[in-house]
Amino acid sequence: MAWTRDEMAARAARELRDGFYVNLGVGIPTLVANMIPPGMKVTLQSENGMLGMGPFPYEDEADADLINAGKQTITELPQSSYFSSADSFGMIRGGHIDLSILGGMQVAENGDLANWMVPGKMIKGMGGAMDLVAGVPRVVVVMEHTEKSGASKFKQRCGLPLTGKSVVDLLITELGVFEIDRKGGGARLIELAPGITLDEIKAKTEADFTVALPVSGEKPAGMKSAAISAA
Amino acid sequence: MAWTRDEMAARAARELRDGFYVNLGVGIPTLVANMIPPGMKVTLQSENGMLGMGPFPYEDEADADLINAGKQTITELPQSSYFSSADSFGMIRGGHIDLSILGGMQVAENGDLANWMVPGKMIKGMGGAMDLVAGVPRVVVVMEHTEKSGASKFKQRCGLPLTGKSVVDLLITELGVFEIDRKGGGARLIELAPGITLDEIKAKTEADFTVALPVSGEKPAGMKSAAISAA
Amino acid sequence: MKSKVYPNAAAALDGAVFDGMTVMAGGFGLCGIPENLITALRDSNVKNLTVIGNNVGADDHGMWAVLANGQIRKVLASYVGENKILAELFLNGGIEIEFNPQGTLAERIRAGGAGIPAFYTRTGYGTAVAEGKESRQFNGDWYVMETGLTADLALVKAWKGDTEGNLVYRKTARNFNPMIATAGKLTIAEVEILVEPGELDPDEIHTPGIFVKRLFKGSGYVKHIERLTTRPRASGAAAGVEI
Amino acid sequence: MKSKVYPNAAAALDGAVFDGMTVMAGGFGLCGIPENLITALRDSNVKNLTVIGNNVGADDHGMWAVLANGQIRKVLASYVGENKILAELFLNGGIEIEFNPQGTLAERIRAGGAGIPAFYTRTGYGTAVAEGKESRQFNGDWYVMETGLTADLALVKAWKGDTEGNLVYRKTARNFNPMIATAGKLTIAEVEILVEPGELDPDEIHTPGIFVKRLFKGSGYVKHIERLTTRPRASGAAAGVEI
Repeated sequence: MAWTRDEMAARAARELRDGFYVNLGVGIPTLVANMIPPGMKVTLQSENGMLGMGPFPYEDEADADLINAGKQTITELPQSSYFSSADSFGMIRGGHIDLSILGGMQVAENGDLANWMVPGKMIKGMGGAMDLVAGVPRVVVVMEHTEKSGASKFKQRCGLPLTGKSVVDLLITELGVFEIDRKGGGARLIELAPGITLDEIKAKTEADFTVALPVSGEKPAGMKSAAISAA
Repeated sequence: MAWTRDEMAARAARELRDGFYVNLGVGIPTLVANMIPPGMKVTLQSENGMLGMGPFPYEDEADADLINAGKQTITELPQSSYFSSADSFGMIRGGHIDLSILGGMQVAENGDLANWMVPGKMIKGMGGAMDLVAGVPRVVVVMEHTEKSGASKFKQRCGLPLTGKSVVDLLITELGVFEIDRKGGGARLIELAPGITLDEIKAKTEADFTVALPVSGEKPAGMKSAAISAA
Repeated sequence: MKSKVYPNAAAALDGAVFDGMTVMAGGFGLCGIPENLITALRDSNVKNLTVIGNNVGADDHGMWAVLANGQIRKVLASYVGENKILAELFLNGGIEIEFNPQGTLAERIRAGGAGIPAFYTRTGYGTAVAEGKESRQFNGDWYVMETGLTADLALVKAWKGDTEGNLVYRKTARNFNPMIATAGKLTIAEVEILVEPGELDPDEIHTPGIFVKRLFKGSGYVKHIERLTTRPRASGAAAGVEI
Repeated sequence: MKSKVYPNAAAALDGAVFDGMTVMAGGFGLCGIPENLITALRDSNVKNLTVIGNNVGADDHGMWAVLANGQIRKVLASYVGENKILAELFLNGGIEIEFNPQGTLAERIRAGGAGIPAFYTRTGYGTAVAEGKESRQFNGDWYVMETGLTADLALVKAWKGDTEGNLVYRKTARNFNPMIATAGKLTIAEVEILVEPGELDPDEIHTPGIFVKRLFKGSGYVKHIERLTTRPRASGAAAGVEI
């Protein structure tokens, strides 16, 4: 059975490490904030100029001067600090954020990411996404595996305009998890959602990938899948 | 009679304007701080990270955390602010300081300035001088007219390594004042110290310059001096 | 010295605007925007503006008013969602939009204010953002050259300011304001609380007064919240609801 | 999470130093230098250091101790006066010095910390500083390309810090410390006052804790004044004397 949105977020939360400074994108990645394991210290950055994002405010606490990058009202924590957008993106571009978890429209097997525009549709803008994928050393993308049409969103090559070139390290979909070697190129399937078969994920994936699933008894690695073209 | 150091500083102080933000170099320029006309508001910047430099402290007030760019203990004023060296030189490089008054070793008729090193001698470093002359829109140099040897320090071309190329707007020496067209090139003598003759200043100056002295009855302008080579 | 303090936004803007000018305005979404100055800019009716800021207001709020009044010719921004008029103007060719990655936009403005004509960033390499720009390798990685930005007029909003123009921002309302304050040929600040020199701790001033040529105490702040999200009093969890 | 707080400089430096490494240290002259860390760096006896900072101490003070102990191979600085040993080492070829204009040095360090591999500045154009570097025209003016700087180890001194690594500097002791805090692969801070999270106003934090991996409360601060200048009690004038 494919993972739910919460289960995808929970899988992404497994990428957190104690002491990490993390930036979460809107959508499913935002849910990761609720899934930080007890006892683990994770500090959330909001690229509009804050470190140490707290929970949403009680209704009578909401402060128009305190919002996150999704423009939601939030709260501060004892360790919080505020800074300018230039300093915030200096932090991001300079590689000081440990992990960024973002949504995606398309990911390619070489780590290319498209998540900011669809030609012909009104362009809203890339916001901070291009800086995050360019600057953060480890980028995890959480997205649906396919379009509503059934077309694979994990591609040999992105058809949509790129957000970043060779920037994705890990792709989590409702069907499984792929590791991407953004330097060398090449993806490998390292996990399947419960009940999802290798054949099913292959059928729904355009990207080439090898398989390295942890199975009882043996550890398959380097098994090259056939390229499956979708759409 | 040639101007004293205090008189040179007083002449430099006449370049101040109400509301100016000013950076003063060490030596004679520092004296300008004591010569701000009453009623005129001038804010002094210290490039190590302060705006609104106050007077020297009383002896029991000296604070090791509060020094100027000459490493002297100073005080703060009600309007003072502190910032990092990067922000300080952003302010300087970005053209936000109205006026910089600096010392010099050599000035050339095209506005070149040399004031940071003498080949063969121990180099102390340029500190902030190169940034100041490159970034501040109006640069006034106050220096002795000649070396001890009698050689002119106002040259056709600087012999010493440059601090900046075409950066000086006004040169004040103990003998007079020269305006320099740093874009078009070319200097003109606009003032003589009391009792100094045109012949004397010409004899002591290597640079070519025109003469535009305010004399009673007539206003000479464009009178080209002969180039006089010294040393 | 002539005081930097003006009675209100209209007085502060007087003589500072002209058709075809470039205007920067602080704010992220509707957080930390110079509300009074934007209204005065709309009332000035100057036309053919190039507006630089992270966003261009949202329906019925902020810079949207200037846009709806037909004063804007071109926009430099990182994100322009939540703005129907802009979408319409853009789709029928009535306005030009140059999208900048948010960090690149912030850094371009900082560079403009700090006398840096150009710099390199990895952001946008290999994307549409890099088209027509120099791409170059440093230490084996590819970067894009971006240029500094300045404006004829910079409008910022601070929490507190003193009569010398020293400014302090509050929480995430800081955002683009500090860089924008440095990048205007003329910078005007509006503040919620106007104090005398000496009332701000000099170690805690975010924008030194040198950058601010005019300022005034703003009034009637709306501070519209785009996405009010809260949690119930009973719950201790971070999860909440959007209202 | 493992605490960022260490008992002292030696403990904080443990495992962080190696021969041939590049070390940045904050301070302007002897103002705002990480005194405890510099002493511990000397005691570590690591060799062949490249040291980046505005100065390299002054006779008997600050980074001079590391220099006098023969640990430094190369220096990047803007000014190295008041340092006889450095002058001697330089003149007899025992040390390499790369002079950087002060603003260029500050900006190169900021760039290094902010992921900017190179930028352009007017500073130094047409001078010895520009030799071997790209010079280029923007809008009719000439600029020099300068590159970002990072270090294996960054040592900073703050006034207050909390256990999360958030730092606040005091007066002109801020200087190079904030940029240097961002440019180290490992950044260690020493503070005069160590407090708990929540004791620093989040609007007033100069260096967010993300940049600081280790910190400790320093002790025995000398804070040597290089040029004590004062004015007599009777006088109201700015003129004073150097003692």
